[in-house]
Amino acid sequence: MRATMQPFSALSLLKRGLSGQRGWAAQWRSPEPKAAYDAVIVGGGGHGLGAAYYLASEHALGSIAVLEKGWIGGGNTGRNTTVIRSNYLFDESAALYDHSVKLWEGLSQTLNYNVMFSQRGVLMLAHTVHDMQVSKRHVHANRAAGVDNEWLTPEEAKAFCPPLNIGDVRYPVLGAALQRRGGTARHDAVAWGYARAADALGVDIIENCAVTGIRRNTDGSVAGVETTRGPISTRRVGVSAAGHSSVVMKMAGVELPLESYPLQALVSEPVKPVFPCVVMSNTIHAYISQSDKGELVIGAGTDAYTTYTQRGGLHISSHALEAVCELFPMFRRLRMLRNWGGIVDVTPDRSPIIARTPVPGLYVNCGWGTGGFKATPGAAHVFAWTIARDEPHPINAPFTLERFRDGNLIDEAAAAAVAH
Amino acid sequence: MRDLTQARRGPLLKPGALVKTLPPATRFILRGGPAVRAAAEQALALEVPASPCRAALDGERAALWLGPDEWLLLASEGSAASRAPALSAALQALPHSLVDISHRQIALAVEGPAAETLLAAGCPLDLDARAFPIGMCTRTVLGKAEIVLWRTGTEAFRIEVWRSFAGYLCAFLAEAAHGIG
Amino acid sequence: MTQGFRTVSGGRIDRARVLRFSFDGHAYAGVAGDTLASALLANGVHLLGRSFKYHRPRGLLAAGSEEPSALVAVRRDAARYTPNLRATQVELYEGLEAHSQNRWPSLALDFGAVNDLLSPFIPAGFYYKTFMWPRRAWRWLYEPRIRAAAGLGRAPTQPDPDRYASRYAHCDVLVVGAGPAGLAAAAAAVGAGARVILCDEQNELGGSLLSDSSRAAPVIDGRPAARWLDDTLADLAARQVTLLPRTTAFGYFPHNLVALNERLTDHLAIPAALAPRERQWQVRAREVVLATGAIERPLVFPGNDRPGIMLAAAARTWLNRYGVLPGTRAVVVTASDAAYEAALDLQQAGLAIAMIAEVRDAVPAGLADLTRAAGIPVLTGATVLGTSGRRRVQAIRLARIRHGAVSEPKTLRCDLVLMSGGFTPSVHLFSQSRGTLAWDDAVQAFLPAVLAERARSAGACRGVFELARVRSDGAAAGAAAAREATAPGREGVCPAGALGRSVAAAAAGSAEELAGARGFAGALPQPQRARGKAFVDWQNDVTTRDLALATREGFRSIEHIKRYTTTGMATDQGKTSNLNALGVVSGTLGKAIPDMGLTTFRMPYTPVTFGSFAGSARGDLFDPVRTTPMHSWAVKNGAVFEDVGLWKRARHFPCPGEDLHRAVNRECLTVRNACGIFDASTLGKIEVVGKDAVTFMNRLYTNAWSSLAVGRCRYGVLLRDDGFVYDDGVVARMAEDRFHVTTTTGGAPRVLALMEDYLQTEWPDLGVWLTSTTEQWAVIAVQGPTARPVLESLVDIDMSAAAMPHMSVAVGHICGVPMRLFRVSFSGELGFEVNVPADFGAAVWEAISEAGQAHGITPYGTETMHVLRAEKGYIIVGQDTDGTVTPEDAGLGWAIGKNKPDFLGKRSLQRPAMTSADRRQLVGLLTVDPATVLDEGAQVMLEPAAPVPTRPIGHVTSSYYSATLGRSIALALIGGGRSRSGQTLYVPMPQGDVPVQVASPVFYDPKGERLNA
Amino acid sequence: MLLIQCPYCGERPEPEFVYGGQAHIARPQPSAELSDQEWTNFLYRRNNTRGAHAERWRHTHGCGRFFNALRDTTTDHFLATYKLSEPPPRPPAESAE
Repeated sequence: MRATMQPFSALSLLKRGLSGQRGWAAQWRSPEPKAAYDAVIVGGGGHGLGAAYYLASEHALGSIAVLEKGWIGGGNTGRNTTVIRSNYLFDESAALYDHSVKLWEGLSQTLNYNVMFSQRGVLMLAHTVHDMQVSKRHVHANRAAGVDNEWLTPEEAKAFCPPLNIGDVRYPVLGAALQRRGGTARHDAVAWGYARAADALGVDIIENCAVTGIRRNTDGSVAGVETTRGPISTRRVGVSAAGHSSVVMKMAGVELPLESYPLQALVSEPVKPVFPCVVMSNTIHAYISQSDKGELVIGAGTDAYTTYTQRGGLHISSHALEAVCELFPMFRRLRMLRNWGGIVDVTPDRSPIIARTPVPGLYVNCGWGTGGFKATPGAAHVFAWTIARDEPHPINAPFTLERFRDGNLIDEAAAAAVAH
Repeated sequence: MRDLTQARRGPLLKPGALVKTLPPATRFILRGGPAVRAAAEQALALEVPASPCRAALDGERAALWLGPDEWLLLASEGSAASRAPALSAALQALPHSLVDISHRQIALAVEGPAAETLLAAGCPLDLDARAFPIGMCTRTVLGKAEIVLWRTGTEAFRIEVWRSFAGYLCAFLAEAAHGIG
Repeated sequence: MTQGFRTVSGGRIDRARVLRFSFDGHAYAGVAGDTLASALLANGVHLLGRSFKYHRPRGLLAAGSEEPSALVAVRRDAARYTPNLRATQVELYEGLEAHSQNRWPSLALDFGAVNDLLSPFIPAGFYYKTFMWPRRAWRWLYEPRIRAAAGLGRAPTQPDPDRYASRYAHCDVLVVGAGPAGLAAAAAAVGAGARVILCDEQNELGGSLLSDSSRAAPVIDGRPAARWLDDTLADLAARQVTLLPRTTAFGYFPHNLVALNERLTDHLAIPAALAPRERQWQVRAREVVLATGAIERPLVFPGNDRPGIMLAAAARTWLNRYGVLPGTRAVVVTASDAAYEAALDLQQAGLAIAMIAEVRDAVPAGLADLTRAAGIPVLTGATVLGTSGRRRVQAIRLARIRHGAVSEPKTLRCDLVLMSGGFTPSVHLFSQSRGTLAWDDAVQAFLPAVLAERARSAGACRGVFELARVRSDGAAAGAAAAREATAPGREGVCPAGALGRSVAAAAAGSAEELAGARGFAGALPQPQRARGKAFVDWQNDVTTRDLALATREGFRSIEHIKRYTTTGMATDQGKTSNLNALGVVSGTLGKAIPDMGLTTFRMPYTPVTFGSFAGSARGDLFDPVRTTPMHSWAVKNGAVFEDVGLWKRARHFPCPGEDLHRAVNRECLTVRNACGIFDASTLGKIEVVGKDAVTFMNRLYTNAWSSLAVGRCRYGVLLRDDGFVYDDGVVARMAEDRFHVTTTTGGAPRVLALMEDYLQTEWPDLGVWLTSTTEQWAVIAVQGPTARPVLESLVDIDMSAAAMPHMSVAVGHICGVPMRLFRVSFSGELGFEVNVPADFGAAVWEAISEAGQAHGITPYGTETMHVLRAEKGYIIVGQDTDGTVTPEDAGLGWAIGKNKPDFLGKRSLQRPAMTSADRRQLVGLLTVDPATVLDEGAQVMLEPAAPVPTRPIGHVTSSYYSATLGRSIALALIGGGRSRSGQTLYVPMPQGDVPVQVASPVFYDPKGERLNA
Repeated sequence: MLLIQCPYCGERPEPEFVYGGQAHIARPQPSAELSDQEWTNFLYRRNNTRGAHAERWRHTHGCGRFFNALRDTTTDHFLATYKLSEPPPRPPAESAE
């Protein structure tokens, strides 16, 4: 099956090194769109490419195309802080994200592409009595769900992350929840790795191809898509368009409970290794890790208003840096190298939608808010299942559109954020 | 029974350069429509501004426009300056709200040639006299606190701030004073 | 050490003021006006750093903020260690201590340079292709090694003691860049009566004028340029223009907000003790003039990265501005006219110019005359085949090349190579403003095309290069900006409409001007089998081969190529490399540069200190610390505080030797048996006033309010429209048209905001107004069987049970101070809450404490408050509820006004999932072992020793040891909990499964006899 | 940090405001008569418009008033702001060149 894919290994690098690295072929083709496919994925981010890969590798669906309006991995896949963890509160969420972590753990080997998944540990800080109650609830719930998570005293947290300032701060660190299996990965590699592996299985990855309409049969079911590169017939369309999901789904008349907000991140200039893990503080909004290249990678919050500009306010980045400098006062002299924004699609309960829609043949994977990257393999995997079988995988069965009507919310945000 | 009527204690503050705390005052928030404004004006014998973001000052009393149906009425404490009973009586028949918030907030004065610059460390408004003239007042933000800012002179501002934020505000301005050179 | 390469005169330095400094422990001397870079060059030091990946020796490519290679660390003391600074931007001061980076053991001998030999095997993106087997080795072997090899400088290890200031500023016209265009713009704008701010990243204002030679000094307004500059700056200062040197405009945000970073003390030997190190400006300008100039492009040829190979303009700057000879014998490689000026300047200063290698096929006529007169040989149609020299360039191999065929190769000895590939307009800020760029064929560059903000570009940053035209372009931009900013009727910064305008075309330049600046993008032509690395991105070590590999591997988008090769992603953000990378890729793919697109320019223009964003927000200024009127008393009496939102609340009042639990046990027992005093001031309070107040309350809260009599209180529950519990609190009816509403501490602002939302947007017809009185009232809770005698002696109202039953309110005085007295209880005991105007809080508290001594009073904190309320089964919103709990779930069904037509959340409660019988309901849990205290957040299982994973049926929300009951108690949300009374369930704890029994959530005085005493 | 034209106070910086979500969603009253889907639409369905978006803002740290705005979500430029009592202005034609 992989006959068309050049293997990546130290040996192949060495061999080709002797001939000036000239022997490498394109990692994926650049095909013209065909007139028809068995399934079309809209959105060439990690989620969309992954879904195409799993459709081809596990469901043998025949011909598959991924349509990307720009360049693959150019949306939130390439714009996030790459944190991976599964220590979510509700069983439904923990199952979904842990499914993902398990796939992450073998992803480099599965794809034969080093996605640099680094299980450095994710430390989530508690600064108040209320934080401790919430954190401990997470620890207990995760343990029952089989997700690793442990409670650390402030001193243990400091030992795990030596730069952490636990005492001399506005909100002292009272403890922390640690998920050791959590960590970071190399975001671009995820998109490229899935693209290369999917391409080798015959998936057409079509860049610079924006979907402009969704064609329907008289019975309402999906007949195909209109694109900037011509119409394509298909009976199955999976939409994985992140911040643009509302816009794409509206083409089929499906209104989603989504709002798109700008989310910013930034990196410092590269420095030698100084930060051993991922630290998150939901209370003071600090999210920080260090990349393989040496940059401190810092997540900022979302702006208050919806926008598609991929740009947030200065005060949002400033607030993130205030928090980082408060917890790590030695980093005040480091400098911001780059700041960027993505568009995140947020649902009312801050949990995703991975589901069939009222339009037969139309499926959607959206609403990931700030948490989509970590879920990439797991979400792609169950989304592929849903598209192939026209029914949800047990893991994504709770993540329906209908839950908002029925009140079956999976409200991670409410469960964590209500202070008293 | 003990008499504590003279035992008023404001928050302990350490105002920095250019900042001083002002004495306690009597304060009311008046809410209501144009008729309420007119009636209040008459009862108080004090202009109650109809123009947005404007304050009227008359000796020891002032009325500050805070919103289209909201005014902050100030009077120095202890005197009968607030004329609260007269005001209540005058408004009796009109739909309105009059709430005593004398202790909710405290007042600071920021004065001197560098006053604008000092405030600009944390207030995002244009404080140039052309944009923020004498007599202008508004709720706004200073650092991470909400304030009411009122320009009382060419180089003088009055800040009204909720009492629990006053300590922060003084510390913020003291720190900012290091940076105005 | 002598400054052997210092000229005897000229430049903007003060040779009389010698400054000593060190670099990697070696002592050197420079002079006032030097940068670290110029001072090192004056001492003949060209090796300043090692490259990121291959550890190749690197010197100075540029003289300004675009320098990619010469990154150093500057150490003032242990806590003031700053890595990754550009030597070209580090101003020299007496005693400066600088260190090179990314080398071991030393800059001259760096073992990392072995990577250079391994380079055939570690091309761009090599790490994606290997380090995958064995799987576990990534985390423990490969990754740590990669990380150790990566990174530039070291991070500081100690907290930064320096201050960072911030300032908001407003102006009519902000001019970014104080070169000839910016100066002209500022002068024109202030002349038209505008408020003007002029900033420039350099320590002196003047831009390119600072590097002009005396040989061919331009004359401006009849004066030498230097005189004109001084006069102009004096004039601008006199006209109240805010002049900001050392100030980088690094970010352009929506609605004409430009962020500036001003560096205040890094150039001083001994900064004032309290002076801020940097200041961040947020400038809101009605109009912005971008006069950000242009950056010279290097040429891409094999071996173009050796120390001693630099941009021609940089060499001019070293000589003319700093009085430094950057070498002794130079070869100039150029595709633009500017390098000829540099050659002539250097020759006049005594350098030998071995040759000018002109990439173009012919030398422009005027320049040909000059070079002939100067006796400088010129090779046209030239390319560079390679260079040699280990730590400094020693020779260069030049040739003519036609269709891959090499002719006339010659090797020239030299210790300096100047190169110029033309100038790239600095459109970073324009692009950040979301303005659209367009490729300009005449200038061979991307230039501003369509505006997205009220900005205009002037001078070199929009392709205008010739000095006289630059100045008139600047003046025109400044005048136009001032005119628009101060136009009659212009309101504010962002009047609606009129965006997306195209940029007015600049007056066409002369053919010579354009031809001279156009230059070359991409790699110089090479024979088939070229050897040596031709660098495109100096800092990230990206070569033409890496770019070729990326295209070979199918990366076509320039964004992909950038990410795969990391070109342009170093700390210089590609200032010298981006257009060359585009040129190279364009050549490889056979696609014109404008069709390739451009990668996004992102904030910041140059790296900006984290501290300057954080400003003063640290410690107690990170977030306001809110304290109550009784805070000082609590501090004096040994309270331990907890953070609740912004508030500091007393958690407990330990006696000597007591820990939290002992103190709480004592406090609890005292309240139950005598009396306790508690500071409840942080609870939110809202005065709801108006003729429709009761209607408003009915629509908002679940409860029925019409029946609440004046003088009585009721526990109110507030839902959001989604049906989940949002807040709760006691509501008192003070008058027919006036309610005193209390909220939770954290809920105060959001409840008021929610009320305003519904009032203003849904029910604007209601005659109701809301006023926050949270801070008007100090609230002193006095709880316990002796509460009444404690207070009775102090108040002027009848507190008897008949006059003041449970849940009543009265207005009176305490010690003469006006008071609202509530008879309410959150402890289950007889209780009162004394509300007095805040400034009286402390005195009244002390009076009550004093009066209470005879009745066994004790102060207690939030922890005891929590235990007491849990014993009574009273919930805490946010602890026993979590945003997923309905009133029924929380056992508050009784608080729902069943006959009300509507209230917030009512409709949501009818949704299928909200009425299901197995919803989690609040119950009590009693551990079988009374000494075991469950973890809050612990999960509840139906069976012991449940396998993992098992779905829990609930979780513990509150759990305490109750001294009153002599055992532990817990509240929990359990699926179908109220039908499980008496059932045994299991709670996994670290020590094992703890069996518990489901009980009523009211553990103490279930009939409420004590409450009603 | 946007600049927002408060209909009462004039142009003010974003930190004085609180965003209020999509405008012109009236709470149906009495809510009891609605179907589950209708109620859900009120609670959760949002246009998430790409382009001219009608939205609510409150000048919380100013005059305290809610008002409506029309903002282009592809540029963040405000096309108009208007009081709650005023009808929404028509969004301008597609391009404003």
